[in-house]
Amino acid sequence: MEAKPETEKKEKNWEPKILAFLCRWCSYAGADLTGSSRISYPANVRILRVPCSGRVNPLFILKTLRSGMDGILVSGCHPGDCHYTAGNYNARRKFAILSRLLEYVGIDPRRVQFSWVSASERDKFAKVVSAVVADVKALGPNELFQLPDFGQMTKGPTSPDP
Amino acid sequence: MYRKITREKLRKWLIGLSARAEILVPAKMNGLWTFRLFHNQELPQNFLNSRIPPKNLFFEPLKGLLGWKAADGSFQVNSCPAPEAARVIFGLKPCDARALRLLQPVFTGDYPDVFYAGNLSRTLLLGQACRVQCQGSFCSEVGIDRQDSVDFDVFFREIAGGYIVRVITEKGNTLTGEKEFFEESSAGEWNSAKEEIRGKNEIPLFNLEKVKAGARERFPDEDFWMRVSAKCINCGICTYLCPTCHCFDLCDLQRPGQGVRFRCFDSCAFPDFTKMAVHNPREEKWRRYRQRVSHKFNFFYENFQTVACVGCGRCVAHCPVNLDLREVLLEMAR
Amino acid sequence: MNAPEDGKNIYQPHLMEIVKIIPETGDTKTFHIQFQDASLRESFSFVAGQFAEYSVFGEGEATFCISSSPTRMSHLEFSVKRVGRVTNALHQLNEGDIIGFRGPYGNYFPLDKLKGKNLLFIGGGIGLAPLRSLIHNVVDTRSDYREITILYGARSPQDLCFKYDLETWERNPSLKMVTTVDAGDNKWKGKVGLVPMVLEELKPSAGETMAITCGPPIMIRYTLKSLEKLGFTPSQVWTTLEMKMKCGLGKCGRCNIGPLYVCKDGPVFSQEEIQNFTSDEF
Amino acid sequence: MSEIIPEVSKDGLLDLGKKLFDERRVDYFLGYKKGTVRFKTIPLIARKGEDLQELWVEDFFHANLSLYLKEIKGRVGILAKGCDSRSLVSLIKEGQIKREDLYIVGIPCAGQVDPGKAAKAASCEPEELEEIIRRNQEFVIRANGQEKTLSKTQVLLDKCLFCQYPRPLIFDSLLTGDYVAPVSPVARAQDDLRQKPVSEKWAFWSGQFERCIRCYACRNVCPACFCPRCIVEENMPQWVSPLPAEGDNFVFHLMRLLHVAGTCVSCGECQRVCPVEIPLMKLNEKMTDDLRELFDFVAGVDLEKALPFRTYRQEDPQDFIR
Repeated sequence: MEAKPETEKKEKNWEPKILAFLCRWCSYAGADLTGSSRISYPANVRILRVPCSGRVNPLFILKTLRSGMDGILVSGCHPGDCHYTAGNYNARRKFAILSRLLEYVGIDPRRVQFSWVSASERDKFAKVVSAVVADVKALGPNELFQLPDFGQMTKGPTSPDP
Repeated sequence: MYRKITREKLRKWLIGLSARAEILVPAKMNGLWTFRLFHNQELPQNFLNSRIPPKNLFFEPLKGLLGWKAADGSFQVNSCPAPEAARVIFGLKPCDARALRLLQPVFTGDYPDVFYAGNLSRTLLLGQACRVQCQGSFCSEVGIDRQDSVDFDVFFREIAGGYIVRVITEKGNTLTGEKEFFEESSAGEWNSAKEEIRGKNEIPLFNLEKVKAGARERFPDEDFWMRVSAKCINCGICTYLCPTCHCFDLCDLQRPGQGVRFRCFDSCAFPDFTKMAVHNPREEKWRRYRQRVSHKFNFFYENFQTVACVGCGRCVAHCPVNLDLREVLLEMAR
Repeated sequence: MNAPEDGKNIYQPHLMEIVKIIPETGDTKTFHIQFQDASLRESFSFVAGQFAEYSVFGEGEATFCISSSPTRMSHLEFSVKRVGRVTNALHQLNEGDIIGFRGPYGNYFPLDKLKGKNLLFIGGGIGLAPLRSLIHNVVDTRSDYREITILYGARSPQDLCFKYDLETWERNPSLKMVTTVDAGDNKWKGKVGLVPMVLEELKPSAGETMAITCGPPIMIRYTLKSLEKLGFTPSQVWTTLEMKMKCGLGKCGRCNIGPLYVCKDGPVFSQEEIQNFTSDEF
Repeated sequence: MSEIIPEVSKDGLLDLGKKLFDERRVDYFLGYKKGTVRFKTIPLIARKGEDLQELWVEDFFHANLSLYLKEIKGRVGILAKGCDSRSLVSLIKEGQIKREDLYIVGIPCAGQVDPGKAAKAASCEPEELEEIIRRNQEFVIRANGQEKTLSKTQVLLDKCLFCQYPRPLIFDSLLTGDYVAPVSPVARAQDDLRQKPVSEKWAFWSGQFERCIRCYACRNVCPACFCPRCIVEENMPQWVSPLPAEGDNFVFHLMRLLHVAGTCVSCGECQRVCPVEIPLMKLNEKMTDDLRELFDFVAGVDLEKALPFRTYRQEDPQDFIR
């Protein structure tokens, strides 16, 4: 999971791609405010608006990793502030298990991060994004599931032999 | 033509060949027997057969067929190259080699598949005789001689200190003609080196002719198929471990600007295998199980005049619920 | 026919450009496509009834018949109802987009057996597509055949496909064209009734007639019964079958009906052959 | 149930089963019959009293029969080991089956044999094992014409070594016998992998996932995997492609695991049936431990307690959230 030094050398100007799942009531509005307040934060995040952090199925996160995104941020309302009363409480349980499992199978927890950002926390949003980007940058690109090399696209019991 | 070679010389011969070709030999990996790259090691003596059939080295479980690239308004499709690099596989068992031959007309008949054909033509098949009957196997019942075979280039039978060798093809003859490794032998010596198989079925389990007839007769018998398939859990173990199962799926993988079309295994045990927009002709479990058995013992025989089962016993030994194909065949033969 | 070339990757599609898209019904479109490679435009040939594998790169391949006629080779046509992953992706495409094409595959309508006979086409819904290829073909070689009757039905007037063809055929004095819908609307002036019922009203004579039918399974089932009532023998009735396919080449192993592979031994079968199938799984 | 037969003998089991059919208390009876392969038994799906003639409860009844409750609807009589009964509890909690549709016959289990482990301990190939005979507190292994005596810990499945529920948690009848754990329960050995750095964990699991052939036996054999249509087969959108590529295998296994969180009772069937021997139970155990630690939840032991993802507490841990 750690970046291979060769790759970093190969692509000096590499910038991580981060997908952010933002709850529309808090974190998305927070991101909006960050922007309209002209607070700058790294441009590495692609924002996906979700109705609630409770909508983020762990499958979304797995699939995003599989598609080659370098990092993921899931952000929702602070506990107690959920527009749907308890969406974030439910989400928190799922994320707790998911993040421990990902760590156990060898996905660095810094790649998949979670935060609570309210609609007014413009500074916190910028800070969280900067921190996630810095973490993922330090980890290097997600090379887990790239397309196999063209021409050697065969998987038999012999192919990868140490 | 018959030759002989000592155990140590065989290893040296393979080491010599490895300069010209990729050599695969039986080796244990994560506790499973499989065919791995040869690292000049001693050849194993207790190898029965690989868990995953060597079919996977010819008809790969994941094979890129073609790829595409879109750039600057142009769109290009490129075929994956047919495999060419020379390869030697040592230690194949007669059942698995027969399976490779069975698949030949499917893949290289009309509309020849360059990938399968290429894998066959680039590979030198070195077989090894069995000494033990594998768990769940019924190879002799489907007409396979565990001590002799012509489905290889060269067939090895273990004798004290080494091997006696039956040379079958011209390619095999050229390669085993090197005097420093092989010495000449005779048919007499070959015949006298025949061994008894340990743990073999003393009485054949069934008569293949009766099974074939039974497969046709039993086909409409829905109750029979429902009964025998009741405990099946619809997993793909029997098909994915089968050396003759060859159903596949085509699947695209897309990344920004480029993509690859892969071939991967598919299984008639899966409900979605034949699912179409409005209906699924094999929705029920018994129909799918019937398809698997009938394909092997009825349809394949009708199309290619041979049954598509080599009796390796993998599906019997590894079925999660012990759905024993031998019992089904036995009942069909009745 | 285009025989496979030696050493070629049989799974590699030719690239074709979508030159025109015609919306047929709410969920069906017809695509006109043309080979990118000019030499293929010249050399490609097929026979009515054959099918091909069409790719949307990144989404996958799907099987459709070629619905245009071999007598009109300026481009190829195929029609798609939106139901699954690939058909949805096809419906998203625009004119000028590139798709993949492998084919032609499978057998075809037995033109030699149809020559000199009366022809009765019975189609339902999108099932007209394969028949259309043959209808255009026999219209273009009209003198080879005797009377030609086309019976076509759909659920409602909105579900009628190929309305432009239906109009041309209606105007063609050498064809007898009957269009029916299961349920009309206030604008519909044509026939109302299920295809098998209308067929029985039409009373086509069975002698010297070949019936060719394609449509939804339920329509086929009752149509076959009606044909039998009208005195058609199984060898006079032809149909084209649909099964799930992936390779189209008799290898991937899912389109079999007993020992027959619909992709290689079909998709066109006579009623006589279907009766002899060892399996009812279609 | 109007009448409860508290204890049945092995011979009485057949009569009990027949009686259940005769009195139309059950439509099916799930038991075991003698296997045709060494160290295996066949699940027996009886549809009438006569089918029960083949009933066989001797040894090697690994299979967790509750898996068939996904498919068999109606009133079912079922044999259950102590551990299997947790699956039944789980499925009742999930609303998949109704307690009143089941007639559960608890069976005593002295631990199930792991042939792979036994072979390793006897330093031979699993294929070479000829016999595994239970003898008092030990096992006698015959392989290649030689006999070896091994201890229970060397032969039994790991899950049996820390068996906590030798006696079924719910049942209608119990087969006579001892409902005690095969060995005095030991704490499960700590999984070394958990202490390793994250890169080593990836090295380990990528090697495991790479091997997966995507036969889906782990999913199909799992009593807790009961979705009528699995997300793996969904292709609009396609969450997991059918390619046995490392990335898709990774998504498949983690997704499968998360789907059974709270229902998985660590019966170990997924790992037992895996044809390429992926140690799937490592994952399940990790998740089970996390659920216990974070949410104080143990699957399949309590009919009342809410499932972990259907409830929450305000004070649930959130130290991982920024």
